[in-house]
Amino acid sequence: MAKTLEQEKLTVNENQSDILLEVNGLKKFFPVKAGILQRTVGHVKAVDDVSFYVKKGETFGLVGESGCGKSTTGRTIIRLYEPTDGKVLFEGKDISNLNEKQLKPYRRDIQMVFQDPYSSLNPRKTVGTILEEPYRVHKLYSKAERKERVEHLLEKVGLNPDLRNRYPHEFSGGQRQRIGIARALTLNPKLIIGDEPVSALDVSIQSQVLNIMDDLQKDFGLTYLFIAHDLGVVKHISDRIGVMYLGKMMEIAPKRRLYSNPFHPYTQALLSAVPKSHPSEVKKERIILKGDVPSPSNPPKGCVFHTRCPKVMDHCKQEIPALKELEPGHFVACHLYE
Amino acid sequence: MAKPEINLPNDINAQTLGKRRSLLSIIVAKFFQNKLAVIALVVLSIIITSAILAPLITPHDPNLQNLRHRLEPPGPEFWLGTDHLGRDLFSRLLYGGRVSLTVGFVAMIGAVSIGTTIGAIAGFFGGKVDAFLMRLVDVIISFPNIFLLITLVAVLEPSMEILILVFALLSWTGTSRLVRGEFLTLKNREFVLAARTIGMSNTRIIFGQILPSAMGPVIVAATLAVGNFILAESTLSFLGLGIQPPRASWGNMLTYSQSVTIFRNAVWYPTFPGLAILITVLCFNFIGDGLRDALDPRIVEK
Amino acid sequence: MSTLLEIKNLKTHFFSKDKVLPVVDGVDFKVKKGETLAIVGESGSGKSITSLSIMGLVPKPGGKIVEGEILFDGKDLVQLSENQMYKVRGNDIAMIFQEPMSSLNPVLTIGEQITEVLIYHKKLSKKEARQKAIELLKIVGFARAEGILDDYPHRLSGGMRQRVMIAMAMSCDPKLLIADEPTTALDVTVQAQILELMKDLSKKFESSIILITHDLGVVAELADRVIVMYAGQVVEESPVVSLFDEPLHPYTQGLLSSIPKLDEERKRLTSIAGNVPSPDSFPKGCRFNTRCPHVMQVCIDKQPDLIEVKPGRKSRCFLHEEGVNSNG
Amino acid sequence: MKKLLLLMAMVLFLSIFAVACGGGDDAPEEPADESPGETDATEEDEDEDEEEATGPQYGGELVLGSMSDPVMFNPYYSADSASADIEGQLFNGLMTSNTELEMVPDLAVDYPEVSEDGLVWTYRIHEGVLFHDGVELTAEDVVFSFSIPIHEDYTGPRASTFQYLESVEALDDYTVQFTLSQPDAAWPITASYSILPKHILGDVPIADLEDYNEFNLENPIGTGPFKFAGWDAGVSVTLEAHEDYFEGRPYLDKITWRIAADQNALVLLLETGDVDFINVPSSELATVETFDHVNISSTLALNYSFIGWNLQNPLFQDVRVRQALTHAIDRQEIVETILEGEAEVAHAPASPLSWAYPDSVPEFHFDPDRARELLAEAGWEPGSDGILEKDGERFSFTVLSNDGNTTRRDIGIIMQQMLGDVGIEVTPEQMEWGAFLDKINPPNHDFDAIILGWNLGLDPNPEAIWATWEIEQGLNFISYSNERVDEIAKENSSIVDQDERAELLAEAFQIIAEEQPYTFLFYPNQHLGMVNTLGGFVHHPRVTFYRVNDWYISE
Amino acid sequence: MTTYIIRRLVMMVPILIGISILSFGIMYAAPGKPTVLNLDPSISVEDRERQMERLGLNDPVHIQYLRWMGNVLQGDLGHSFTRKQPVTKLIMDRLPNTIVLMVVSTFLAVIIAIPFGVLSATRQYSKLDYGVTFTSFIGLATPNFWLGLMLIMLFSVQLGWTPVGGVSTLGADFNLLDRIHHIILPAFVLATADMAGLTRYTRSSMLEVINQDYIRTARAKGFRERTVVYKHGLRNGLIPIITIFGLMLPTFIGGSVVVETLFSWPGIGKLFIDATFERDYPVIMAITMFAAVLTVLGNLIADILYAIMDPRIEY
Repeated sequence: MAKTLEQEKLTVNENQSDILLEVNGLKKFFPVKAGILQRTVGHVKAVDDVSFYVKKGETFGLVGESGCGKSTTGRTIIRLYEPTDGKVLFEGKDISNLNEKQLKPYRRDIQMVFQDPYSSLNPRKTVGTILEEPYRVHKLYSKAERKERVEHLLEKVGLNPDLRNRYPHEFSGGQRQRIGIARALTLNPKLIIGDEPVSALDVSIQSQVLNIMDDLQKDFGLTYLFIAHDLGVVKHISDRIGVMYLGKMMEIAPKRRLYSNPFHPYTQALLSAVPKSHPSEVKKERIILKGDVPSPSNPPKGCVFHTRCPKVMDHCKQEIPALKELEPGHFVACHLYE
Repeated sequence: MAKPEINLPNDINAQTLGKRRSLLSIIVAKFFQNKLAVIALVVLSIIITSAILAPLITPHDPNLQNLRHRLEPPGPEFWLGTDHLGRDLFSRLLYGGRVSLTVGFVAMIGAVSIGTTIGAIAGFFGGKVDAFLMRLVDVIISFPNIFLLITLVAVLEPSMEILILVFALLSWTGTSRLVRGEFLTLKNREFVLAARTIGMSNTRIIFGQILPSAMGPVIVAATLAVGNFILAESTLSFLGLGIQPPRASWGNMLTYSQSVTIFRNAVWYPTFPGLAILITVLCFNFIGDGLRDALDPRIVEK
Repeated sequence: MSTLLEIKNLKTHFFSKDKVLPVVDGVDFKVKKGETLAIVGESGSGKSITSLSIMGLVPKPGGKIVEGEILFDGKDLVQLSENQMYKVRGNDIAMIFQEPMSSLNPVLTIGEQITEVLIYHKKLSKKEARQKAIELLKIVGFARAEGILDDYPHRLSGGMRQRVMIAMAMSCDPKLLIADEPTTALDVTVQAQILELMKDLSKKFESSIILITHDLGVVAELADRVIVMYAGQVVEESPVVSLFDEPLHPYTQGLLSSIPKLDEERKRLTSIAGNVPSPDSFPKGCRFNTRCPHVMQVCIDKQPDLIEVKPGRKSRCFLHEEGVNSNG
Repeated sequence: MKKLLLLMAMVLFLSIFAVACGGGDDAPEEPADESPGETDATEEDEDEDEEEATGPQYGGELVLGSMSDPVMFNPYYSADSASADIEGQLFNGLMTSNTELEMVPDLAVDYPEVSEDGLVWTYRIHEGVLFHDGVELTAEDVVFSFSIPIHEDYTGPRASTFQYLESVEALDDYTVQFTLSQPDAAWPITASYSILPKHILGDVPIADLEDYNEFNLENPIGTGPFKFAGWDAGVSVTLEAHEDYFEGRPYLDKITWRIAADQNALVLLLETGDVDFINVPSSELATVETFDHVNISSTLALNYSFIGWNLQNPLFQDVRVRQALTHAIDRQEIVETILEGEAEVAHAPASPLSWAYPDSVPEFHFDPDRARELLAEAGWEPGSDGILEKDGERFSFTVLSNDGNTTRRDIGIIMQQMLGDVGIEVTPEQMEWGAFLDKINPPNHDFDAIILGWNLGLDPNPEAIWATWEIEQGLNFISYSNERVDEIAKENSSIVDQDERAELLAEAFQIIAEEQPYTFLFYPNQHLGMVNTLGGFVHHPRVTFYRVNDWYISE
Repeated sequence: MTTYIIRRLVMMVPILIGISILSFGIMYAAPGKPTVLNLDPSISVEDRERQMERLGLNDPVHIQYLRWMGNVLQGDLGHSFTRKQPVTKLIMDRLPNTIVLMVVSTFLAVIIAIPFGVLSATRQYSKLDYGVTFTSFIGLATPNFWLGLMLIMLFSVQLGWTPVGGVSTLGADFNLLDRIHHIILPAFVLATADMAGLTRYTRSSMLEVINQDYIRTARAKGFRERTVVYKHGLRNGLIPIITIFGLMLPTFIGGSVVVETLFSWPGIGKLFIDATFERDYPVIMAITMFAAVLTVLGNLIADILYAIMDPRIEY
């Protein structure tokens, strides 16, 4: 019998010092308001009982298609959304129910890089002001020191420090994303949550940013929770990867295991759907899923994937499969493996 | 530590940033592309300046009656003629402009301040606060405005201050909806989320992050509102509820000239205050239109 | 195979008060009957405007074809009157767009939107058009096609809408289908469905396809030949396999190597330095010179031509002119 | 401009003399607004058309301009002039007033017989007077009509007009006798109230009469020269000739009041020929004079305008100050400019048209020097800013008028300048009519000075305005009080002999004129504009639509 | 949809109650009492006092309010103080005129504004566009009483083309042409501001729509520009206009106060103004509430139309 994540957690607890972030049974439901009346008629189960952990210094990739809840998970962890249920343990401390004031010290430790390089920087402020803001909020450093730090950070992300006084609109997308990364770094965080940080960028720019993130991780000893839909990108940057579907965690595995030997039918389909990187490989047989992702406001009963699963069984439609550890570090939520 | 693949940052920046253009300069440049708006701005500046400088410019005391020179046509002595009490129309027009513009501007500031505050609170906090405030807005909007104006002004006795107060109290709903809408969009913009992730306080987020970005449409609406208040004052004057004599306002000047006999025998009397209102409101509309284009956030993001 | 479309020295520029943006600046290529030609490029490369130029739908005001020919079946589309273009668009040349969510009219039913093309171009009766629409919907994979007809677009998911778009585009058996980033907005699993569908259709309808995309994976899946665009110009033209095997132009090389791939693992991505230049600041000389790792003085001084380096393969780079092997 | 219309007629002049006002056919006031006018006060003349030659002829219709809808057609309940105008055509009273403002028989065959003690009045009425429905009017109808306002269930506003009427009885079919509880000089006027048909209203309980719309709104029946034909709310009221009118069929077939929203509209309607007859404000006189098809008839209106000084305010308690204020205001200038000369400067609280108008009263003509002198005598000296001061208090006050009345508005403004010349600071202020009344009326008395006008009734009793006991509740809102005036006010109404009474009244008017609690401004002219084909018109100073049965259209 | 409408109607109740309390309060706070105004001053204090008592005006305000409310709930709007008639009759006599005026001016506004707005948008930056823009701005900037009087002077007096005022020729039988003749000028004056506003809205809404992807799709289908604009664009462009339109409804009532006065149009706007100055409480309340109901209903109708026009909205 495979261990569930709960059990895994116990084993993890033994060397707790390795764990930076632990998410346990996290739920985030959004009320569905109907029409102009704004009455709650149901809930979008954006994140429904998701558990995973991120070890210090590693990059944990969270992949899934749109609407799978990966971004919501990230935002709930950083408390942009109030979790509906579940725990978020940061360095062993549950931060999921702290109020804004209690949370403030943790704000320095967890930072986020956003997807859209155009909307993630306040268009009315200069880059310098944007980057100094975290210091002002936390009342850190003198004016001169702040300036110096900002210049240093700009250099770190490959930008000319002289551009401090420029406005975001004067920069290209890639440059803005670097500024976004610099802002995340201002407070010397331990964990950076990247919410699709490169998906809005041109391919040639995307690789620059990925490389910078790589470098910074080494330089600053950062831990990344990297959220993306591009399996290639996730594979490149992550150490371990979690696959989400309709608010549920389907599979968690170290990167190589996941890509070479995916257990979950969804993961298999997902990997197979990725366009091949060379025309010669195109001929290979691929798994084509039927239909679209169901609406998270009305997810299927049982295994949420059963409506599209090529290997669906009767009890998939009734029972929700638990996330179990099939091999060390490789968790799957699928009735096939019971 | 820059890696060779990244290339030297200095080179990149030198090449792609080009000449420095601040936001303001872009907005100004964009605004100046709209010829009508620029003309309107110039005309309005002249009007406002002459209203401010009225005591220096006007050749006569605006309230001095000269009963021997009633309804005189425009001429060297009275540039725009005189009214039915022999007062110099040009002087009254300038002084009336002070009153009308003051009503317009102060009422606008009042309405916009109330509207912005309420809209910001409703939009940012959402939930019950939002629901309550929006119901309030519903009530005020559903209240037939002109009726409320008539009743209120009748109750409170029409003075400039009361008029301003009533205008401000009744006209903030549009701004509040606008601001609320902007806040609803902006509060989920990533730069606001980013501000939250660094632990910034709500007040600071509202005033430091969201509000400046939401001001564009508000400024446009405010510009148009000034014109509308000037018009509203004239309509109330027509109904006998505007600025009271002997203080001149464009509205009451226009109203006092609404007589068949004056239209026939002294057509300059209704014409000048009418034109003053028309041109001023027109200017505000054109400027508002120009600002709408200039402040469109898309120009920055493209 | 005969040529269906030939574009010669196409220049589509955008005019604003104080500047001219050469968004498409001297593009040449051919599309043969039945083939799928991919146009690859990053944002600002002019690939979308090229396709809109073919359709005669250059955004107005501001955009204008200033030079060049677009020979379609022997006619120069640039010279056609607006009235003549009406008969070409949607009939001989159809187009599908990137955003399936916004490309369908939200207030008209799916049925209305498909049948109106048939009624307009093929002069079918309402009933016939409806019948044909059902057939088309079945072809693009709707099992209950009749039901879909009376639905409004908002009730469909992105993938379904893109199928509708395809059905609409194919309804008049166009000789040429232009697909502008047809899968970019879709999820991977849905993208796979659509790619599969397009492959089937291109066989079934024997249409030529111009596939516009920034995703080399999609290119690999669908294309026969590839054109790589950069800063308003074609920098490389090649059959698909040889492009992936041996990219000629430094830009193509950079592009291919900067993509993280599933099937190989590299510690570090190769990347192209700098930014994609915007049309108001295209560099002088070779437009790639600001980012090219092999930049030479000549590249800054003058523009290279698109020359045929090998049979069927063209590249716009001085390296080839001087016989330097790009793989060096 | 606008508001004129809005406020309905009464806005314009408070009508006065409680007792005096209710004559059946005389509307309490005209919609004459600011319209002052100056013709020779004496000729309340027939401004008949020159083309008298054609002579009266039957037929034709006339459209009369009006600015407001009537309220109802029952004079015992209505209180507005639009209703009164129409009621005047629908009903007759026993008596009526003539252009000399004398009471003359109407339905009564002759003047009444009055008992020695003045308490019993006996009227004989015409035989064969028919209501519009063909039923003959008898003494019973008179009894019925006069029983209404003295009935305990009466809900209308006229009870006090009839306060001295004790009983009314029919001596026979054509003779009716009234018994008063005390002599009442105003009785002849009260006796002119309309006679309503008992055969229609007799069964309606008096308590329900006010809301008995079948009669009051839908089908009023009277004996008047015209009968009700239709009322299109807000648009028009139409009357048709009463074929069997006891004085003979009126010449006109039909008269229609067309309701227009404002003065401008009326003038324009007159110009375009849509309306044949309007009240012309003096401000529009110049325009109407240019209309070729229109004749204008002008006469002194039975009213005067004044500035009232609030005697509760210490500023105005010194008679010298009040006289000085009058001296400082150039009333002749006001009359000649804003009234276009269409008025006569006033000096006393009575109209030159009235029999009670005194031969002479003290007059205070424009004389700023005299004003300064008087003010200095009263202890007011120029302060540092040129404004008079006394005991550290500046002579500064607000003069209030009702908005919508442009003449009063302009008088306020002019007054500011004129009084400014003698060192008095005046702030003119206008208020909406309702608020204005609330402010000046008891118990508030909250004003410094007001500009207002009185529409005079037929009876010149000064009691309602000048008697001390009217301060608390009545129309004496300036709080004037003089013992002798009080005595006269009490006495005069029981003196039936007109000459004797006139003498007494003159004394009161002289006292008031001397004390200047008001600065009497002017007696305005009123102007009526009518198509020049209208014949038979006689200009009555109080009744716009006077003897319409004599009007005719000549070709 | 039905349940949605019912729910919305239910939601109107608290709003309307709020408005009624507010307006009742304001009305009573106004200086001046009805009887002082509606009665001739010659009427004695006792007579006046008796009237006050009879009308219940001596009771505390809240009692009066509750009494009023109670009567309204029984369908009785009361009697006018000054006009001695049931308020319902007063309003019903004039309402048709106001409604006709509103409908016609709305119609005018729509048939003029929408085509010009669309033309202006489709030919952005053309001479026509500038002309329409300029004209509509002038329409927005003109005080309408001024415009009204000038038009009367020009068309009615100088040219004699239109009557000076009124609903129809006096005494004439119903005649459609005559009605049109009378209504054209007031309806135009009432419509100007909204016409101008609507033109601007239509223009910007159409501009927005014309840049939408589905318009490009329609063009790519080979449709003529006219088909593209009118079939694919206009319906989408009109959707936001409908909301504006709902909001415009009450402004028409407001504007009618001025226009009805100018043109001697016997409608409820004029009645309201008169009632306000006369402190005719029952009439003021009835018309205020009527206007409030109309406003709220206008919004509801706009929302319903919105839902009909836009299939994306579901209830």
